Amino acid sequence: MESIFFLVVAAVAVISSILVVTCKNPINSALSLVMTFFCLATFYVMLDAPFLAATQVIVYAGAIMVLIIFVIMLLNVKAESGKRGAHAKTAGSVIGLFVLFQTVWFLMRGSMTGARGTIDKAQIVSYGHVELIGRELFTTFLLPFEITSLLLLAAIVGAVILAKKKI
Amino acid sequence: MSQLPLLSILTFTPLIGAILLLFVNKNSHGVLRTIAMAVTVVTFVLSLPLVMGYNAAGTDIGGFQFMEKVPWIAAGPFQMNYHLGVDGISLWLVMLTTFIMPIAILSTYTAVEEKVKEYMICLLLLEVGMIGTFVAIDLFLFYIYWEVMLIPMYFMIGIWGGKNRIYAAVKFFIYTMVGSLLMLVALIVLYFKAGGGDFSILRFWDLQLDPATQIWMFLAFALAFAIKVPMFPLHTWLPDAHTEAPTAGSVILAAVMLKCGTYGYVRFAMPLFPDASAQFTPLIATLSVIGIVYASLVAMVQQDVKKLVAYSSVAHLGFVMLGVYALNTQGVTGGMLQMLNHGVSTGALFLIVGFIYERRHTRQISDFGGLAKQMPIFATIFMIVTFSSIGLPGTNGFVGEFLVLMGAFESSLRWYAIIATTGVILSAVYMLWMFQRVMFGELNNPKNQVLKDLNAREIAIMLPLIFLIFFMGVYPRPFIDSMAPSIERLIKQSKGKQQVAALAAPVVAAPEGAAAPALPEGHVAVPALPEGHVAVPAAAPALPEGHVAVPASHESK
Amino acid sequence: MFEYVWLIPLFPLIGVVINGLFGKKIKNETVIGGIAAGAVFGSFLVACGILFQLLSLPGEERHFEKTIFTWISSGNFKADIGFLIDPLSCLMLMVVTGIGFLIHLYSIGYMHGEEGFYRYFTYLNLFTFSMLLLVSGNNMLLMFVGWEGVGLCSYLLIGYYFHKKSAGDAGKKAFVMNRIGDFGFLLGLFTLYWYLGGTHNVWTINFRELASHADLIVPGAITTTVALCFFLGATGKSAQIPLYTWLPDAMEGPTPVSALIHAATMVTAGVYMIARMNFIYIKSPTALLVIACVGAATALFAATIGTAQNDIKRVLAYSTVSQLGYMFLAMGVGAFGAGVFHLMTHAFFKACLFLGSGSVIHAMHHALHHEHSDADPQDMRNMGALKAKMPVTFATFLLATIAIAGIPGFAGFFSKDEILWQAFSNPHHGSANMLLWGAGAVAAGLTAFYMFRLVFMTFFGKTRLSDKAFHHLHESPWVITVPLVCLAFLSVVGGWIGVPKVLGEVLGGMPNYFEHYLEPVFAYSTNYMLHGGHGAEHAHSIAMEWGLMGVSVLIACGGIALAWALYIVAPGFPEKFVSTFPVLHRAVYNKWYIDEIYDFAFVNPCKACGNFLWKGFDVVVVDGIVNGVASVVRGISGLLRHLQTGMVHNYAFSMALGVVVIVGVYLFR
Amino acid sequence: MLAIDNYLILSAIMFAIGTVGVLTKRNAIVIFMCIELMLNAVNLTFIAFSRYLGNLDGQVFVFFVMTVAAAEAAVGLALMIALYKNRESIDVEDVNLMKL
Repeated sequence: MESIFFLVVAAVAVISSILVVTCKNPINSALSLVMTFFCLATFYVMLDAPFLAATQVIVYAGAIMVLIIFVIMLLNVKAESGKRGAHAKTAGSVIGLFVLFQTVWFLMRGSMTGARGTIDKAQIVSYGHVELIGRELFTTFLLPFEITSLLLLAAIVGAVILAKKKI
Repeated sequence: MSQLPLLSILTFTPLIGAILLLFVNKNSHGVLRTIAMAVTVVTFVLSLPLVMGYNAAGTDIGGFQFMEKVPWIAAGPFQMNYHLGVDGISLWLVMLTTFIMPIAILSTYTAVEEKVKEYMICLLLLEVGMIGTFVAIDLFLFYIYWEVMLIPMYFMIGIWGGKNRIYAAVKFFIYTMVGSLLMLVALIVLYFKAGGGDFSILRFWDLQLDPATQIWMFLAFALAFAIKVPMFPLHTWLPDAHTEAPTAGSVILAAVMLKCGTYGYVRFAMPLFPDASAQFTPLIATLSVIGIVYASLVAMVQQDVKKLVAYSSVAHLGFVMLGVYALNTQGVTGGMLQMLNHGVSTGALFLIVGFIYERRHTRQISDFGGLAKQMPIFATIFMIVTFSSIGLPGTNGFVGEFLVLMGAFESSLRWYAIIATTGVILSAVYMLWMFQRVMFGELNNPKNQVLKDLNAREIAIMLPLIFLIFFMGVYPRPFIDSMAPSIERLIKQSKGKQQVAALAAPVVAAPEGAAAPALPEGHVAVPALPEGHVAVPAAAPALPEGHVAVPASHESK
Repeated sequence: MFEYVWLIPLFPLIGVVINGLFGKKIKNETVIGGIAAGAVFGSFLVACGILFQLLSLPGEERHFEKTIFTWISSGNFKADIGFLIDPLSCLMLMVVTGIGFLIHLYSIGYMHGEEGFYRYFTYLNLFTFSMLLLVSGNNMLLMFVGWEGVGLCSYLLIGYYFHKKSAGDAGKKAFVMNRIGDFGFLLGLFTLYWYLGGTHNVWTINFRELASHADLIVPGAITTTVALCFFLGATGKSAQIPLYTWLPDAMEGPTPVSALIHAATMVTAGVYMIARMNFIYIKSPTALLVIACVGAATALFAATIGTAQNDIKRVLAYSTVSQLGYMFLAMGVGAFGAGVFHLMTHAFFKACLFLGSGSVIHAMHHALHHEHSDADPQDMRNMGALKAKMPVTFATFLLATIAIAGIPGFAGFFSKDEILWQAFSNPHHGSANMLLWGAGAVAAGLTAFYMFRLVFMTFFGKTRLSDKAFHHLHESPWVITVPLVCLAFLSVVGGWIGVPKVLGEVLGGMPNYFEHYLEPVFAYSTNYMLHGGHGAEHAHSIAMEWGLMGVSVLIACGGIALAWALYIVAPGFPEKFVSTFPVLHRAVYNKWYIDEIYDFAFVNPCKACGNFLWKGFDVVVVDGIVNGVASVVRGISGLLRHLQTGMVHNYAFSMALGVVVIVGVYLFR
Repeated sequence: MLAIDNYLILSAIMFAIGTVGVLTKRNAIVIFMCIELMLNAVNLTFIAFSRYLGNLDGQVFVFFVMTVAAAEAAVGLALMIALYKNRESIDVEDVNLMKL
């Protein structure tokens, strides 16, 4: 049951990803991307990360994509008049395939290592995902977390400066 | 150590000023200039306690005073300390820097109208680099400041320069960079030879290096400094850099930055590698003398005033190098004085060229003539500075030049001194010829007939320099006396170690201790030295071989 | 009084400061001139006081040193700012301040109305200051300071009319020639210092200390080198062959300057220096011979040129060169006292002559100005018959001319005759003595000839001016004539303090005061010569001395007679002579083409060399190598540059490709 | 629970698709979206690993990636607006000031 569901959602995710790349109109690309994000949120739920799934929907689909669509509308970007040269397209695809091939090859060969933790489904259910993530963020990762705020601040300043009338 | 970290304050005051300037609107030129001026004046005032507090008779470690030492970088085996100090040699160079800076900044008030903010920041950063270079005891720190100095100057030439500025700036940068990279390599080698620890020059001075290593490392250091000085075949960046640089840039370049090269010889190349230095003495003396005569001859036929002054710099620094390499009290003292003199006189000359350039926007000698009639004050000042550059007695130029020649004559470099003395004639020829063509003659160019004489600001710029020209010429004692102990130490280091190595290879145990008590009677000991050369009338040609022999018999460790 | 010796140079220095800084504001010529002249007069008074005190002391105690402060001290080298008083320096102080004061006074009248009046007096005071430093400094370096200082002032004053190119050129030439001399001076100083210090551990440049160690200076190559190096300095300053060419050109300066600097004081600095260092020269016969030869040659050579010049000041300039040659001849034959004596008498009559010529030029200038004529007021061919219009000038000029010609009784006679006698009888040069005497005697004849030629062309005959201009000629004001009279008086009587022994005996045992006065200074040399000098003194009879005196007087009279014959009796003859020997005349008139030869041999090669080094070596070789390296790098990077297309997506491609390749290598290695 | 390989391969496919997009598209906004796609593919990997290792570090990392993406979106889009203002286009081929 779960695997069938996975396969369906995965198929939707892949198809919508392909659409992002193939659509001529950027609006269509954007909408496809939203679709992809939703699919990914679904996977996150399946992986017992409901908080991240929610964040995914809110931040990505809700904020970033809206911003992108807003810009597309604002700039009134037309559909691409033409693709890049044919060989560029081919070369890009070939490189993409190589990347895929290599990654898969890598996965085939590899085995999973890494610091194993104690978090399992039961714990997530008992404590709640939000609390677990929150505890991590505000204890172990407190400093990076605070630094992210600086990053965002810098981004805000940068965006404001860049978008000013006169550069 | 409990006292105020005066040197750090001195080094970073201009930096604070530069940061302050960042927050000033770039269009309010007046405020920018005032702040920059105030900062440099404050720096100068802060540097005065150095002179007052410097105790020439002090017996501090290595002769350095106002020492500051703070651990800075400790990366594995590498330990860099933030280690500052001044001795009699660097003291006056620091003073020269802090003295020249307000003058340079005052000279830009009307000369620079574009990008004033950036210009002032460049100037202040330059001051940080220059002061740092002179006060650093830690070689790593020295290297950093050495490079820091380079960048603002590069921008000053490249942005505010003349027509051909990019070429000049790149030439300046590449020339200097080539040298300093070699120095960096040698520095690292030196560090490993010393077997870890910190980069303090005090420690490196005591090293006993084997002759082969010394030669290579001396060459690397000497090349870096020779480019900066600049010595004869490596001088071609200087005329270009000077002609293209804005006035303040030229002034600082001539007055202070060139001194970094000679300072490098005195502080590093000679005491660190005495054997190699002795071995290369004939070469360096030859290059210096060629530089003097060559630059004088070339200066004679220049059509551009600024280029002429630039070539005269090459000649003057030839004197400095000759004096320093004479390696006796008079020679080194003369060399050091000549460094200061050159800073004052040539700085003043560049300012003067700047004045007429601002008025006429040309530097061709042929465009002028008869200015003395139109600009009497200017003529007087120009004349005083010209004669100071020629080295007329009573002005500063004479004392240095005289001591250099006397020192060289008394040392093994006698024949070089004789040739160098012709520089006395040649300098009169080119300077006076230029002066005559610019200031004398008919005032027949209509553009020159409306020139205005110097205004109050310009006179204010020149007055301190004129004062120094006479003061150092009539009463150079304060300078000489405060330098003397450091110079004796330098001579002892550069000569003593080599003698110890040659004469008493087994008794390496206490070279410092053995030599130190002899110092008070140094005056008695010194006369013994020329005698050795007196015995050989044709001393100069014979000498190189004599010195070659020294490293061969030397056993390290 | 000795304690106040520092006041002597100080007064003129104060004058420099006041006039230099505020002269432009003062504007009032009387005040400016008054300050300047007053300063020198103050120095003169102090010098007089010192002289009297000096004379009141017994001979061997006539010296005093006053050190103000240590100027340079480095290692074993030490130079003070200090003053030395001894008969020699005191004499020089008197000459410099005395004549200097008269010339300052004269200048007030002469320079009246000139633009830059204050500038002139600033320079003149500065000159006096430097000259006083030169003659009173107690060590070689201080002497060198004055030495260069007077060179500087000479440069400034020659170039006073700086808008004239010729004036600027002349000033530069003077300074550079002097610098060549200074080169010698410095080398001499170094060698001496190193020689005494290195071999005997006597590290000093103080004159008295050197003199007290004079025994350490032994005859030999190094002593000769020292002596010749210093002499090179003297040839530059005192305009001797080969460096004399600047002096005639120096006449571009105002006439009082020519009188003070280029006749009376500065140019004699070389003589003073050799006299001061006589204990070195006496040790080197070679150097003495060189000096004597150069002196005699200069005396003769310059005299020949003097005969053909038409510019009144140029004639006097060559005459100065020639007379300086005499002084060096004296030095070269070891007659230091005689040389200094001639220095003094020459200062009197030559200053008088120059000032007189200045008076003439002044008058001519005004006369020609009235007529708006462009004629040269200095050209003797425009003058003639001035004696009626300018009686005082004429009388003083004539007296000075008689003095320089060597007519017995006048100042020049005593000093010149002493030199000629010493040249003949000195024990140094053996058979060369005859030659030296001969050159001196011929030069004396020539001197008499050209000086009287000058007088006859200027003051006698018919005027060559237009009537209107001639009408406007008038005698100069008192500030000009008073110094003339003073100097003429000195030219007449100045010689009597140094009457030669043979003459003195005839005149009832009149002693040679001058020689006696200078005795302490040259005592060492005199003793050295007496005891183990170069061979015993030849015995010369008194009759010989009388005979030679008579010959030289006859030669002088012959010169005067020739001038009279050629320029008064048969005024057409010189032209005829010129047209008969055009080549000779042209050569003499053009100063034997020495300037052109120097240009060809030294100046132009130097310039060409400089040009070659700059454009050939600097630009082509050094920069060629540097730029060559740069072009190679640029060439290579130009090739590599094609990889950088500047298109963003190409970079993205490269990046992705790079990742694929790196990962591929990692995976499939 | 599904084998982790499923997620990983899915993520690899999406990543490759994103790469192709970045390399072949001309519209800067679309390229930008493709980059977002690649980031998300990586995020999926992170979460999958995190889950299977029983360690929350990966999820925290995803959190940071999202922050970076947000910041990037803000600045990137501002850049595009600036670019558009200057060039009237957001085609990357028109950004050729550095072209040879």
